[in-house]
Amino acid sequence: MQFKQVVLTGMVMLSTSTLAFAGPSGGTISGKVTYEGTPAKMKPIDMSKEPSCAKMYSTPPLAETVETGAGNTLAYVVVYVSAGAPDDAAPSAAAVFTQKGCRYIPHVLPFQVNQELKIQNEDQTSHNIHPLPKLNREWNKSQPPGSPAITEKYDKAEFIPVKCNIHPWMHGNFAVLKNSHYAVSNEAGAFSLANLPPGKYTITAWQESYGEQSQDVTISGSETKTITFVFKAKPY
Amino acid sequence: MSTASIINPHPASLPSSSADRASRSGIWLGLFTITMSFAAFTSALFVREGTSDWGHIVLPSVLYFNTFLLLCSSGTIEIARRSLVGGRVIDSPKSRKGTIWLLFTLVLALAFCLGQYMAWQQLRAQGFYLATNPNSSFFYVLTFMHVLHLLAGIAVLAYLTGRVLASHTTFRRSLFENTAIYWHFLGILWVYLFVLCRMKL
Amino acid sequence: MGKLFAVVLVIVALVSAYPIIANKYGMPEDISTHGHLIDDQLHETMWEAGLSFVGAQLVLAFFIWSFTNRKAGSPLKSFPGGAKVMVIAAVLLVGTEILALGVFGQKAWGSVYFTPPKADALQIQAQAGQFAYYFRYPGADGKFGGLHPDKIDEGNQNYFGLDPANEPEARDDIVSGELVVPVNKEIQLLMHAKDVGHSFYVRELRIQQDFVPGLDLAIHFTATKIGRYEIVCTQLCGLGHYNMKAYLNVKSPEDYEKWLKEQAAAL
Amino acid sequence: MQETSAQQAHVHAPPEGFIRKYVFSLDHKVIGKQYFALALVAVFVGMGLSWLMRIHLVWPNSRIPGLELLSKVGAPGGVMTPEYYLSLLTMHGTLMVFFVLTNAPFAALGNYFLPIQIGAEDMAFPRFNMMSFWTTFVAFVVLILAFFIPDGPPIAGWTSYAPLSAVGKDAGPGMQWGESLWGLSIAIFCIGSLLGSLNFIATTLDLRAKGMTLMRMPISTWAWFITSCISLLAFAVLLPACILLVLDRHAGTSFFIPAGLIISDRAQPHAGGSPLLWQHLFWFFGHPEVYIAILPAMGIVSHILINSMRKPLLSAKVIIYSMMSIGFLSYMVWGHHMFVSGMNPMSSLAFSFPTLTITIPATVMTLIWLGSLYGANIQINSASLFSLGFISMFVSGGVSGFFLAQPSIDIYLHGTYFVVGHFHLVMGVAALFGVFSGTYFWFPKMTGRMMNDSWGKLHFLITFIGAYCIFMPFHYLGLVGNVRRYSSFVNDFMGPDLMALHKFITISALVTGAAQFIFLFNLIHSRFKGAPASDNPWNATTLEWSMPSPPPWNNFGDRHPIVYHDPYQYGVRGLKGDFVMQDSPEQAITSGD
Repeated sequence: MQFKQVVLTGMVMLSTSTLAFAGPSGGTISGKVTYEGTPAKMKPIDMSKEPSCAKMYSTPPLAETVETGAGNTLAYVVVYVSAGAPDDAAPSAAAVFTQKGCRYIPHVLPFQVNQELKIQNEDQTSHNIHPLPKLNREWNKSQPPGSPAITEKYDKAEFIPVKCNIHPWMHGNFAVLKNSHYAVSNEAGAFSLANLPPGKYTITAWQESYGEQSQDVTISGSETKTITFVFKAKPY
Repeated sequence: MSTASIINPHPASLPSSSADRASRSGIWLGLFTITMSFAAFTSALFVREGTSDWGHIVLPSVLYFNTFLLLCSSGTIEIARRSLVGGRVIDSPKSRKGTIWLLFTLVLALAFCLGQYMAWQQLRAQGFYLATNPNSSFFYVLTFMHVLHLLAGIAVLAYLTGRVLASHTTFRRSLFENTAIYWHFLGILWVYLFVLCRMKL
Repeated sequence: MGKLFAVVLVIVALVSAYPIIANKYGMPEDISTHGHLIDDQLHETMWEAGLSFVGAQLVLAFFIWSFTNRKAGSPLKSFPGGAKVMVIAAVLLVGTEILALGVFGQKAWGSVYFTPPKADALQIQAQAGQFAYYFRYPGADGKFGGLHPDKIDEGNQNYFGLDPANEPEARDDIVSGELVVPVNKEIQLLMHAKDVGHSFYVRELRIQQDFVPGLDLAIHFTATKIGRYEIVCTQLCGLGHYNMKAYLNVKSPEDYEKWLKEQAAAL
Repeated sequence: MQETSAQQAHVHAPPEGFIRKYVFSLDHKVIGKQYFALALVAVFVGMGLSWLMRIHLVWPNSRIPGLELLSKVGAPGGVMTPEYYLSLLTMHGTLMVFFVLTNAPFAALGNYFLPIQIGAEDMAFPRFNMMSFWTTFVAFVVLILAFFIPDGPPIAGWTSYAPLSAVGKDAGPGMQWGESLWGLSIAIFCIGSLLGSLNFIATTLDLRAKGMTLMRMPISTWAWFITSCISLLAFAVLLPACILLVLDRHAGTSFFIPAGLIISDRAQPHAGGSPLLWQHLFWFFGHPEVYIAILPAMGIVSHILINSMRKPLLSAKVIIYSMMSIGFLSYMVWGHHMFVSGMNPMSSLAFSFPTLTITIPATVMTLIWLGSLYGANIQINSASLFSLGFISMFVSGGVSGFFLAQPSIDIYLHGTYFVVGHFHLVMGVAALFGVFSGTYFWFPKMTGRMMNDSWGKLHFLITFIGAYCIFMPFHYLGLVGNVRRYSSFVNDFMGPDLMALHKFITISALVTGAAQFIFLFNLIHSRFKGAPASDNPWNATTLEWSMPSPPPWNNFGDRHPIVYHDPYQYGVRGLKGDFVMQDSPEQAITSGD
């Protein structure tokens, strides 16, 4: 499905960007996110209310709150260094959040505190972006087709659910993070945090409906450590 | 001369009677308006009573005492009115008596406000705040609106007392009478509200 | 100028009436069992209102034409009969009109609100929320799961706040963004508002009913024609109000059963 | 307190200094003008908003140059967002209903001419009068503030239905502070109107000149009097409603908000409230409000028609009684706004009957006006044209009300453009025609100069035709089922023919709106450059014409007018011509009155 590709390219871009920003090459933490148990079945989204979007799909797309891959892998899991790394300055490149076919691309968008966030609407209908932060300032803006991209910033780190008031099924997530060491697991559940200077890190994995898990990892030299996160899946 | 007429100074351009009549209709219209708005609150209460979360609150006991105070003030202002408006000259014994009763009324009024404040405190002490349940909401709203109107009355009373105490000034009889009417009305209104709260809340 | 105004008035009256008479902007075809009563009522009223509109405008125009800036000395006349005639005319004409319309209207109104739904009416729950409708079918067990607002999770397609984990009867509830109904079968729509006031309006069905938060209402109707019709919101409900709509999909009984099976399978 | 102010009024000397003369003036004439000016500002703002809305409707998502300056968030890049459309809609409705249709025909013209027409020197309580204007002014400022707060104006419509209006920011942009400003503004407005109405009634009852019996009062005065009785009741109910609304919004109470609402994925911390309660309270005010707007227009129009017909109405009494019965009935019909609101269907029928019954007095009045025209000698000028136009508009708007009064038809038409067309014609345009008529008629008295009649006629023609071009098609759209309050039409049934109709409406609106600048220019130009007016340019009979134009600060000077006749002694042989002034002792030689 085209969106999968877009998402994946998005991931790649992100990981490369993290590479690009790295100074001296350091260690790498890579691994896999999986689940055990039976996850909730993702139902097809009924977009009949918005024909301009519905007609973009041959078969109705599925909800993305629990995105699984072959071999019980979990996608859209944000893996990041929650402790052990200093806060980084925000990169100059903007994180881009796109509304296309009445869905959010990517479904989970990680970016840094005070990094520019660029939201664009590629649909023929008005969207309404309503992030629901707890720590940051809340805003709620509509974006008619043809109006310029919305740019915003967040100055506190948190995971922010994003919704479109006009299209109830549209839900996404912002992951506002303190440092540049983060990744989002892909279809295969794979992630990789590169260029970690030697030290002791707490690595945290966050999934929107399963919550957070953490592991401590110590990196010495330029070694590559492999870790796995296993989430408990609930059928309902 | 330290004598001052309390009766109407007969303004030049208009027959004073019509001005007095106007102010009299004015006060009655005002009372009608206030009645209507409290009727609106009441009907809101009746509608709200029908809904699921309608609870119950125990009215603070001080309210009974407050009611007594307000009714007394109605009496005192009546005495004051009779002796003052009747009298021709400020420093006649009759009007001096009236002045004292007027001061009495003021004291009672302030006491009532204080009492209402205590009532709110008692209710808060029980853990009933404005938003706790519809009953407490209505209690605070109704009593507060009533006190608000009472304060307006107190302002006029204070003004009148000032006028009377500082002798050789004149004020119009009808102002005094209208204030008395307004005051009695507030008393009746309070009794109504009290009974309403007693029955419904 | 007076005469010019009179002419303008005539033109305005006739031009205004034309699209109605020519039925240029007609109501959509009625697909309900009760709708014809409403339509008759509306046409009846249209005749009476239309006639009084055109009549009054023309009379006004005629009087303005003939009684403006008359030459000096032309005598003032007074309308024969004076005010009495007017009052009597008004009371009689309008009074009877009111009674007539009142009686007929009651019939049409009653056909919607005073006739209870049949025992075998098909129950469907409709939930209106900002800014979409969702419809719920009880599923195989014929029982609706309970509503738990705290369980609502739109990103995860749980629009009603069902609790399948703890309530088995919720597990087979079919939730759809389209109101799919079998043709010629009475439907009882159980109306529930998730957040603010909304409304359920299907022009072809001649049905309009508000969703009232905290007050679950029920309406019933029978669709008599297979097809897909728009359901729109007519109660201002927020920024997406203009885009709050869904479809009423009237299917043949067979297709309806087929659709139900597909939905059940997708669960 | 009113007493002292009354006292002030009667002994007040000619006001000294700018502030006392023009700003905090106690003079009912100045206050009337202030109301008029406020309404004028409000009406042009409101009209501008309607232009923006119409343009956005027919050219959706097009860039409207300059709109971004009004609100960056509301119109990114000049493209109007759905919520900003609703903001404009709300502000348009609120401005027009409260600050134009309540202020202009009632507060403005009433303030100026009611005391004069009954031969009083001033209002009964000039201080209250001044307060009521400045209260209204504050209400206006508070409302307009909503444009300038980051949150933007509210989006709940002028009816502010709960719970949308009561839950706060989760309900959408503008609902955090904008809606609170709305509630505050309306509450303040209520206080102003209550003071004003109280003043009107007391003045009419007690300050009438010698010989001015109630039945000798001009119809306009009667209209203002009845209107003030209505609004004294209506606003006394709206005020508590607004207080409860504000409490729900900021004090966490639950008068209008039920339990278990999830808005923007957030559970609302309220329980048990009743949304219908707000609708009942609001419409108990809301429907009489319609008559607060239209009744003064009826009175003004009758007053002016009689003068331009040069003969009395078939019966002034019948008109007055009709207005009374309308005022009375207006309190039994509010439920006809709630036929499909989930109210008990039985009560819908109960509300429908008195609603239909209102047609009777309305028809009576129309027939009286029409019948009186027969055999008259109508003097055509801007004033009389607008009065005649009023009749036409009143009929057109009235007949469409006949549909909406019936619950069964309302099932289909409720919430469509049919309703929009109906109330704009009967409440908006008709009432404004009354105001225009009154302005052209009384301007000479207010300023001592005539307004330009040719411009007035041009203004009338464009406005009359334009109003029909705008509001008639609304009815057709409604019959197709075109829903109102949509910021753009995404519905399948909006075919090219309907959009063409919408385009036509928009263009008509732009043209008609532009024509109003003719009026504005005429108003300002004539104020300074207009031809000087005599004391009685229209050969009219009522008291306002027996005083200099413009009147002195104390109206009748030291003279106390004495009234000898019914107000409308036209078509008689008097000393000055075919009329006899109300305060002239001469006996009219008349062929029956």
